[in-house]
Amino acid sequence: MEEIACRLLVIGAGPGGYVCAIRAGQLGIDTVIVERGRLGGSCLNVGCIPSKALIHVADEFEVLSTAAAGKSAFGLTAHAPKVDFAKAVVWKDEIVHRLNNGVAGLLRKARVKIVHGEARFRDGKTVVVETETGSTLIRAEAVVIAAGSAPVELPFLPFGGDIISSTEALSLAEVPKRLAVVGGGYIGLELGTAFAKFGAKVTVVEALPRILPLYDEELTAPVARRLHELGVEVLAGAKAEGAESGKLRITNGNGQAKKIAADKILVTVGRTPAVAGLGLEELVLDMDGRFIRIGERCETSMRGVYAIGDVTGEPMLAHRAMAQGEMVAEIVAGLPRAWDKRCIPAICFTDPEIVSAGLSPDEARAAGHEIKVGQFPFSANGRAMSRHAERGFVRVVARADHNLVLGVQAVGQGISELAAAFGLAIEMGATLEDIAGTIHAHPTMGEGLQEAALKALGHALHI
Amino acid sequence: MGEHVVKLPDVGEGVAEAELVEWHVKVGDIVREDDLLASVMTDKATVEIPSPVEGEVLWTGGEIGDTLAIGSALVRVKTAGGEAPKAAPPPAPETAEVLPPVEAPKAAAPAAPKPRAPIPEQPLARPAPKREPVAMRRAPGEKPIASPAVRLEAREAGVDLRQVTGSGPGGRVTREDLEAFVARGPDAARSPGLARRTDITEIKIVGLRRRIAEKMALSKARIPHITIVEEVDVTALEDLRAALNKKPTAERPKLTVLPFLMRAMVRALAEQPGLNALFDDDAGIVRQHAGVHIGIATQTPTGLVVPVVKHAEARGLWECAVEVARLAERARDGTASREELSGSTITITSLGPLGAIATTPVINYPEVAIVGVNRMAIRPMWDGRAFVPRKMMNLSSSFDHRVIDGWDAAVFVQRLKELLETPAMLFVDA
Amino acid sequence: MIEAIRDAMDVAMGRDEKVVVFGEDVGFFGGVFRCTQGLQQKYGASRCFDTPINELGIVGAAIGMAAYGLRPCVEIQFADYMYPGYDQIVSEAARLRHRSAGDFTCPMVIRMPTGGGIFGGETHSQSPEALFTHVAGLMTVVPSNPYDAKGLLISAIESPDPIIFLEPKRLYNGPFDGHHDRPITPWSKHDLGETPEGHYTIPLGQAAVRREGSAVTVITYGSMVYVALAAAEETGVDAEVIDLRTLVPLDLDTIVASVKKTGRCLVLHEATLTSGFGAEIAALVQENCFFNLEAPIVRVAGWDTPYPHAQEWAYYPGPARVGAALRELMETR
Amino acid sequence: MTGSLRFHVPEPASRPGGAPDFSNVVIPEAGSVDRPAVDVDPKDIRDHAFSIIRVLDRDGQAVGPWTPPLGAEELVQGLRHMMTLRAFDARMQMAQRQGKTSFYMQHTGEEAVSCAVRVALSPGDMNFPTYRQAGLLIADGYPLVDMMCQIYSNERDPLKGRQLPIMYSSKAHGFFSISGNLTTQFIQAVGWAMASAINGDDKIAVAWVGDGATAESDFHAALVFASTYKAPVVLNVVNNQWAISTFQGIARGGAGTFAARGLGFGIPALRVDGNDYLAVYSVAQWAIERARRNLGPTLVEYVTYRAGAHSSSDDPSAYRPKAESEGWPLGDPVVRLKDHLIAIGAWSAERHVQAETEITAEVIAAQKEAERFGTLHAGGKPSARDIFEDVYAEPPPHLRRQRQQIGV
Repeated sequence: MEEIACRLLVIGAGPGGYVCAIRAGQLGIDTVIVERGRLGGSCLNVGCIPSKALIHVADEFEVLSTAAAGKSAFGLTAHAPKVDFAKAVVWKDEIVHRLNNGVAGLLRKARVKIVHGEARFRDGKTVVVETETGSTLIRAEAVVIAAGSAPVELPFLPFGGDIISSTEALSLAEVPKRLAVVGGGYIGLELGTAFAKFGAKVTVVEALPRILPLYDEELTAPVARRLHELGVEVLAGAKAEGAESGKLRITNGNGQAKKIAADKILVTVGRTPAVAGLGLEELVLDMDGRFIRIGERCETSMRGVYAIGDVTGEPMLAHRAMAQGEMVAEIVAGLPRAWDKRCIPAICFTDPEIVSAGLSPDEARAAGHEIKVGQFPFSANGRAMSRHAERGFVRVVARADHNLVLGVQAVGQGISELAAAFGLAIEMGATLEDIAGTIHAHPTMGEGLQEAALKALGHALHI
Repeated sequence: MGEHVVKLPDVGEGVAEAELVEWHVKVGDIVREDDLLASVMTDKATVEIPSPVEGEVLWTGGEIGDTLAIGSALVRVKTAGGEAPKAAPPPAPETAEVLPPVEAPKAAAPAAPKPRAPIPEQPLARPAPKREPVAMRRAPGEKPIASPAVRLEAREAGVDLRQVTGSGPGGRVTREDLEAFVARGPDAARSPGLARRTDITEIKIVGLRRRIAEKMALSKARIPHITIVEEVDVTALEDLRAALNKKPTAERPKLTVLPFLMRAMVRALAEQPGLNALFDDDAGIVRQHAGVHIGIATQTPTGLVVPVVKHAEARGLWECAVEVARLAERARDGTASREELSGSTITITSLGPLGAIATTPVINYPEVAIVGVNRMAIRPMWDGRAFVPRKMMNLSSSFDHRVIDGWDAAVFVQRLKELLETPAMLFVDA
Repeated sequence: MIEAIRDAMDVAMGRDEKVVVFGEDVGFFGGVFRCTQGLQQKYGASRCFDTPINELGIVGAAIGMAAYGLRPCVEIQFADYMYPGYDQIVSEAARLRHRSAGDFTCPMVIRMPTGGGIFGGETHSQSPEALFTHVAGLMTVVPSNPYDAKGLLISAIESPDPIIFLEPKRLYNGPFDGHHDRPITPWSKHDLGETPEGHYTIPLGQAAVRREGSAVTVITYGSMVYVALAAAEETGVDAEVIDLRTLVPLDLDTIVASVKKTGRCLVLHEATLTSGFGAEIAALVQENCFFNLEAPIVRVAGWDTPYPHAQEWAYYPGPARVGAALRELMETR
Repeated sequence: MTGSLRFHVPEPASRPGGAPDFSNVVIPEAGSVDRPAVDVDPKDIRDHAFSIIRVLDRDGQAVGPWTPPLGAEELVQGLRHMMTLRAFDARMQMAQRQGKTSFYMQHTGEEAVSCAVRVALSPGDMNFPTYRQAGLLIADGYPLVDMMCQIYSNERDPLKGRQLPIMYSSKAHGFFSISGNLTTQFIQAVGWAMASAINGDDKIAVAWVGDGATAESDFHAALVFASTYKAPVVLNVVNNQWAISTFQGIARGGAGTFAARGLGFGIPALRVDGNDYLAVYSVAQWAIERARRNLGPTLVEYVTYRAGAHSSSDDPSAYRPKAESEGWPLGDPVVRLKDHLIAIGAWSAERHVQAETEITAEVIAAQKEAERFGTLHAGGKPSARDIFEDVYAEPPPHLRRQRQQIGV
């Protein structure tokens, strides 16, 4: 068996893993990274990037269909638009491929050794990797578990054939005529909305009383309305039971058994750590249920073993994994670091988009803060009007005593890019006066943030 | 081609060195695996060393009769095999622990050059001066407000941001706040002038201070205190005291008011034993003590301590004085034994010249009464015809109203007043 | 250290003909570690002789001899083999004076090579001192260098009480600081290496400060003295290293004075952690220096497992593990 | 002191520098000791404890009532077992000298005892060996590679690097785990036999101890229990004359022979020429049958000689004449069996040399294979996690915390 010795071993080359490895390389640490699939993990290959690409194609197609249907508000007409979905998938795959090579290049530049294969722990500092050319033993002084997560499979709706996960949905040969989506979370609705725009008849089955339960009702109402406009049928409080020959069996809100005809059934009920086969049972890791328990330095209960990203639990976001990865690399290099982030922004790429950073009003009150809230509707924003995107608002939550901004949320078309401003404000410890006192370029949707802050201070200018 | 260094193996348990007694090869010889290289002698045995590899002898380490240490090189052999001896696996896990290097963070500075002048770092190994207040455990949920850059520099400087008060809006710690904090160190004096003082120094309530806190809380929680403040004309007492203090001797040292008060209490308690008692409120029993053990509340460098004069009833004036002085001394320098600091049945507390006009003393649980002595002052008193200057001293005494009615308390205070105002009565055995 | 131990017995046997030495292979052969080399040749087979392989017999016979009036100084070949003799040590030797109100006493010394570091596996590496310190009536001595070994052994032989004399075998030939990958340095190159000729004693119950320091007190004995010194050196922590030399009676004053000065305390021994002698030291420090402690007392010891063979260096508390503990202690505020 | 008493310390016949002297070893003629029925009353064979049962005579012929029913082919197989053990010892001693392991113990001159007894036993019988009966494994086909991996404490060491080299353990091959402490296994063997009887089984136990170690109290306890409960156990004392530097007289005391120890307990006691493969097999078979027929224990003393050093850390020239091993009157087990086979025309000097080269090649091949998985100080190692397992059936919390602390 071939043997490699190194200072740092990173298991998994998803966003958390490859960022950690690159940073470690930059700090001169002898690093090895192991990946069984393609570099970039779920996010880059079957998650964030490919889904956003197809969502973009869906938006483009929707503009054409609206025009073709003579419903354009500004006189656009189009003739029988069609979508060659296979070509869209090829375009998407090309982007993914370029990013795979990009990550590979970054790792090489940082002098990180890449090993392709399935890793399994032998003890806290030794891993055996099954590669095509046989098994390799890797001994390390420190190990980072960055194995990421995989879609949750429902026992009565096993993946395969017409029952698909988000992975298969992004590489379908064609747009399914009828699509049933089990799970009204952000993944289910993002894809559901896109396929609806591609012309599929979409039905969403959500067990909880409403869609996108993580966000408060005020934020999700515009999304629900848009789904309705797109002809997406949402069955809340309904439970999927099973599927036979193209029919999804459910029990709806008032307990009746129903059957939904569907060419494809997309199951998006959550994600779970992808640690099967990693041999965690060989170690003595303290767990939090399915997730690996970590401290404020992403250290696990075993000295010299760290865990980052989705394996450590919610929120399962690529940018959280990347921040953890960077921090762990610096800790392994001996720098004094610990997790002290004040906020992790989250984006839901439905139509309209939702951005949330920090505490919502309810969360702030639950945390015992006296708060003041300022809300500014895009219908009063010039730029929104000029983009025919007036639905939605920006909402700022601040402490009542000294106006420290606790949270910023917004819903609106194309406002995901505001996440940067929201995050920066909270992380810098901005107060309402800081935001209000910052000149926001005109005309932009961003002005909504300034106006919301002014509103909270009691002297908004444009409403 | 590779070169294999044959080391002198550990031939016997814990043997440190061995004497070279015979060479079986010389430089240039070709040896096959297991051919004998040399013989060495330890104080236990003569041992032949076979070659673990095949190849040409390049170098032999030492002459016959040399003493070689175990583990040192014995022979270098040019091996025919291609690869050089495999890189030694990383040292056994024991030494493989990830050891964050000790030297100050500057040494492993992140690749990106730091634009700002580096903040002077405190080397990790220097222990904070021992008496520096213990750093506050992070208040639950309350993260310090500071920008990521300031937070990073605080970490690099080994500063706990919660100790730095932010001058920015909402208590945000600015770069200047951090640099000022680092520059002047946590507890150096602020520059002169009336700068706003916002440092919060936290002192852990431990040891003696904690015990005092607990006792006070217990007493206040369980005992409904009734406090009676009474004026006592001590002019006569003072005159008597002055007379007695003319020629102090070892057995008869200078007297303070305290011994007189103790004698007065003994007399008064004889008539009201209920006040010289301990109330076990859990068991619902009042234990009246015949012996009068008077606790003397004494201020010491580490806090309030109550040494006890045992059996005051059996001690004369001077004996009381001597005992009080001895106990006070031991209490102050911390040598009082546990036995000397316990067992009181009633307590006297006095703040001497700081005694104020009146106080509300807290009963020394589980006792039921405490006599507080206030400041002596000359006050104009009406003697029936005119105001005359009299030396007055108030007594503020608290009683446990659960077992002592106001009436009994008042009777006791009046008796003390009476005895102190005519001190002669103290020496009349009624 | 072997010559120092042999020298001690030689001096003792020379001064007092009641002193006798026996045990397995200690006569003609001079002991498997050569500690009794030449004694039989010099003092005859009646005063230095081999015994059948029976530890119970060795200790039991020694008690009989001591009761008669001799001063036996016997050897158990490895501390790991003392268990068959443990009943004689605890029920008899330790209690004879007490139960006979001084009518019978058994002044004797039982020498045992102890500790690991030589790939001896589970039956040649144990450190059983805790099994003796717990027994009223026994004294337990653990020398860490030749100079102390000779002085302490002579004191032990001249003592009226039964004494367990544990010799860290890894130190027989030279100081060992846990860096097993470095060549061994013999005692000849160490200042405590050579021992003066003739008779001298080191009083039992007196610790020695091997390194003055102000940041943390490291309380240890035997082989771990050199690991502690190395860890202090490598981490830059200004540690005060105390070599107990005698475990019972314990020099508590030196310990308390040091911990009161430094405010931080690390207890270190090779034996397994749970119920090790370190637990007793930690309890005493807590009782006597509670208000001076800036951080919890830290113990570093062998894992609670049988002593492994191949994983010797993952088990043997080395400078890396001790260094990490020192650093943790310094960072606790 | 003026008293009349003097202290007696026995001395071996000769010391370094003196000539070897085995005059005290009385050797009767081969075949001269009668073979009693297996169910004989121990009282009737008391003098067997002071004699020596021998089959191979001076000319290599098998004579007398103890001649075992072994065919030439079985004897050749026995010879090969002994030669394999001897080659194995030579390679492993050298490996220790090359720093590939910390420690080794050879069987030079005693190979017949363990090899012959093994073939007399049946599968399922349980041996409780000391550290000098590896023949029990080799003669039972235990893989040499596994033995070597244990000696090297490497990655494939069945005992995960925990035990000293040569302290094997193999329940499947009836080889109880060897302990570093002497004679502890002797009473344990009796316990195992008692259990077999309690369970109404047909398997027996075989206890092993060296001459010196019979002084341990465990030996006495074993004889008491075996005698009292008539346990189905064979109690073997391998008298190889030396316990490190102490000659067997120190442990034997005044009893004349170790076999005589059995008489006091009413246990039939036989004494056999340990270097005579046939005699050893025959006596073992007798004792095994007696145990298997519920007739109770037998004490057997194998008179042999430790030709080599006690271990790799010992040099006998410090306590006995260098030439003493050549002077041992009962010769070398391998040579005597070879001569016998040649005498009966079943073997030849050439085939012996051929067998030696084959066997040496086989052992070296096994050594190369074992070394692929590392040696003590180089290559594959067992993981440090193995320290923490098998301390208890399930690791208790404090051990879990300590393994977390070391991080492996």
